[in-house]
Amino acid sequence: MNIIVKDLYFYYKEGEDVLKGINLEFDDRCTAIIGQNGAGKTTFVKLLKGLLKPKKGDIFIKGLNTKETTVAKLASIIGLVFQNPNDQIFKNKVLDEVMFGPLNIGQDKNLAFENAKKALELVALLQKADENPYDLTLSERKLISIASILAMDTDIIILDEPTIAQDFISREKIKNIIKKLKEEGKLVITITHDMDFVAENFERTIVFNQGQVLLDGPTKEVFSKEDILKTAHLEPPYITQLFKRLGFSETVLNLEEALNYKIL
Amino acid sequence: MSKKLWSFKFSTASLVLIPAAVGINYIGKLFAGLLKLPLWLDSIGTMLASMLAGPIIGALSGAINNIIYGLTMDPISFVYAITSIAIGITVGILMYRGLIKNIYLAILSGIIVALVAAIVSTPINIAFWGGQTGNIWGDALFASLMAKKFPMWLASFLDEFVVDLPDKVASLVISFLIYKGLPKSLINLYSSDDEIERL
Amino acid sequence: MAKIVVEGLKYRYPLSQKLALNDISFEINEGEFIGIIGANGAGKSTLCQALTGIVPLFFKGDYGGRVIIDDVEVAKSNLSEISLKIGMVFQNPFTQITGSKLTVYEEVAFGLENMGFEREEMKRRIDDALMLLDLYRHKDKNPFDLSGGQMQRLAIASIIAMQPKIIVLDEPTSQLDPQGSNEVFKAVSDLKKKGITVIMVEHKVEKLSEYADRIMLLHDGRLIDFDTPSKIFSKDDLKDYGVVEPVFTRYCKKIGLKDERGLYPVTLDEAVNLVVKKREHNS
Amino acid sequence: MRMMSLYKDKDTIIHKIDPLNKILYILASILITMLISDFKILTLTLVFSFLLLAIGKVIKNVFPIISFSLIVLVTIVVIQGLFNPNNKIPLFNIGQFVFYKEGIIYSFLLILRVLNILCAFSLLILTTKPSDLIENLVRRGLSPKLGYVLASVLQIIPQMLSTMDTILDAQRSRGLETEGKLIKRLKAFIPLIGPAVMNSLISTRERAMALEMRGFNSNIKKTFLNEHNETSMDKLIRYLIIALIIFTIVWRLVWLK
Repeated sequence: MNIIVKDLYFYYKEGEDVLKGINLEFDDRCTAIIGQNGAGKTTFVKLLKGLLKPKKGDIFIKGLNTKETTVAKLASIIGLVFQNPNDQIFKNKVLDEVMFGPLNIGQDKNLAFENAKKALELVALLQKADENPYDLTLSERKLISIASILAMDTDIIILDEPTIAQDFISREKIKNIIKKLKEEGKLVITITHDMDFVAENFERTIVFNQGQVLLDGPTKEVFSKEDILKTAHLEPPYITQLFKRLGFSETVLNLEEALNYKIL
Repeated sequence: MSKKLWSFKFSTASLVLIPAAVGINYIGKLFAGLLKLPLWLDSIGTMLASMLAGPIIGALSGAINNIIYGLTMDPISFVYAITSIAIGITVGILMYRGLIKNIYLAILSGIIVALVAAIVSTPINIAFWGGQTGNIWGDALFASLMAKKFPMWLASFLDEFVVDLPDKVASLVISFLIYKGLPKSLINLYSSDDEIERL
Repeated sequence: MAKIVVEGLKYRYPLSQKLALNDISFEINEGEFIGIIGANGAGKSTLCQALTGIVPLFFKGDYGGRVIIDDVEVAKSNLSEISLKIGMVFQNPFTQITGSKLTVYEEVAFGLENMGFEREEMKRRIDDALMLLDLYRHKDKNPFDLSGGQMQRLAIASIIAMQPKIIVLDEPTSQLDPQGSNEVFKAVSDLKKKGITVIMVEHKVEKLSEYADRIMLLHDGRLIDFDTPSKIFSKDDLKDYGVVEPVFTRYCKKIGLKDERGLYPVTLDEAVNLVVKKREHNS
Repeated sequence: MRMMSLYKDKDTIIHKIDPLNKILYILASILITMLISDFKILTLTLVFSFLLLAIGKVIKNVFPIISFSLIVLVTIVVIQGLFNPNNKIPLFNIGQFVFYKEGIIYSFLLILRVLNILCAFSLLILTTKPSDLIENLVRRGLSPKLGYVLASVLQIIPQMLSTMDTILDAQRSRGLETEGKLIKRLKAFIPLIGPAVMNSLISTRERAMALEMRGFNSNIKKTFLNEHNETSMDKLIRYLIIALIIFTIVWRLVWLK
């Protein structure tokens, strides 16, 4: 098991629990975490990353209890891409920015350079390696922040809202990155509001609601529970909605699946 | 750079730079505290504002910085607005004379800024605190110089200068490094006298 | 009459080598809802800025052609005056809050104070704007205490209070969650009902197709096409421009389902209706 | 923290006084303490300030403000008592250190001055809403643009502070260490301050555009949403303070001769 979460409780202010008794295990399946703002998703991944420590319960990352492990140690096992790239980018060259993490966790210069190049290639920004990140668009900076975590070559990668403010091309890029990471046997966890993105890319979906796990299971199963989703103010993907409207009882997740049905 | 050094015509971009500069000063101070650094690093925003938009905006950033501190924490900051203004003006002039070009010149400029800051602060220190600065190391030096019968103004100046020197040099070097890393489009935003070319 | 006429618009940002806008011409009629789509870097934001005069009055650079609103050429006017004719809303709700006002009500007043409106007129306009954007019950809150969607609606209200006939929105929902985006879309459609011309850059094409009368497709600073959503999304070379059609259109394209005009459906309702019609026809 | 301010919201007569009068009171206070070195007068003015603070129900809020200067004030007594150049008459000694009368008197004068000024400032800061103060000054001719800058700083700084934690988290996630040897901690400063600077500079660009779209650069005379009426009481107070300032200056000039 990659991650084991046992009876996890967390609050910022005593008496106002943000997470209330979470029990989860993560294997190798690509997992999406969805839920309204304030449901506790970001707090949860910060706990996985060791940036916050459980008030009650335990989290084991590859067998290490986050309570007893430093953030620096965890940094080489689990990577987290923050939502806003402007909160982390500070170097004036893209390549240096991507090499920052790898060098911090003890990769030597050559290895860090190779990993950074590989990561930039994966986000298709290698040709901009020498540019100033802040001369690029926000969308490109977002890809750089993803690359800067990929270069650290961690076994677990968490993405917080990767598709926000992204156009079609960048979305496709992120889709390919997730696929590639999956092939390499890495665990990818993503927080997102983008239901179509979830339906296209993730095997497992966890729905958070008011600090608890409302639904957890194969993505298809989760999106078939329309009524429960509604209580969390979530709408199923567009294509799912279309097939519901057309009278199909099965949950159709994405375009690929849709083509297996005859609608006329 | 062909910009007029003392232009009083403020662009909106330069004006909104001021709150950002004050905020950067504040955050610099907090991060320095968080990292337990023996420096204040609370004038980086003012210095950057001077580098980007000239001595007047730099001076205004410095003045408003202290006014805000005065209003929200320690009223004595009001009087030291003069020091902050001097820092803003000095960095602005050094920058636009092209004197902050590399790291060595940045260090040298930091020494000049520390010198100016100490000269401006000394009379205030004498009027309010009998010459002290409130910094333990500086005041220890002040006490020992006073014990050796140094004139008060000289002891007070040295008290301020030894405290300012490392801080201002570090601040200016950091500001310079950040400035050098800024994208050109951002730097260009604050130089307001571009003309519109017809295509 | 609030008609926009753009003729041969060209623009290059300072220090840039490349034209951000390259020979763009079009007209927009009063009361239309226009969507703008295109890949990142296609020139969408720059076009918005050119319509509102930010280009070339705020960003200087090289400029050619004309943007005319109500017979006034924006490049020869000034931004304060333009703001009474055409308003602009940006991506990030945070940066549009002035930061100098303590309540939602006062925040909306900011622009009106600057333009020297009388107190009574000001209050009337603020009340109207807050009602229209469904923010009246939050009027005494601190702007920074609002949710993202509410904050973005406050930004729109602050612009609407200036009573421009045209409002330009540059990706106003890109940083919001689905609930916030829905709020903003609803608000914007209310503006259109009030007769305000709406011009909106948006990546969420499913939503955009529901509301837009016409959609403008930009690529590399050029205007590729400007037509109804059905016509734009029925094009078969959209991928070349880095944009994608609504998922309903994509599906119908795959199975070859089009209407009698040879166009594909672009919204959920259109798709459902078309299928129902075809089913009836087949049986 | 929504907004930086020491303002205490209470309903007292002091809170209602025109902010300009409170500023004039500070000026008078500085002038008196700088021009006059008389213990009795300085004590009297200090007591008067405390009285006003008491009426404004903010007296206990003054002490945190004074505590900022407390250590310096204590060391002043020590250093001046020991080393003041005018020291002649020994007063007492602690171990081998001899404290002199002249230095001690001088240090008490300094302390009285500082306390006077701090209390006068506190009267303004504790009983005036910063936004009211700024709007008042703009009505009286302060540039509305500078008024905007001042007002916005108070709210924008707390906004910027909220990004600090995220930056810290983001960089620690990439293995940045913030503890250890001085050189290591010094090196960690740039990855932390860098994004904060970029974030705020980038938002200035959009904020400037947004302001311009709301008539920020208009040449039309600005109007105000909130009404403002100066009472005759406010006028009376103002004339009294101005009279006091003039009297002090004249008295000092005469007394010098």
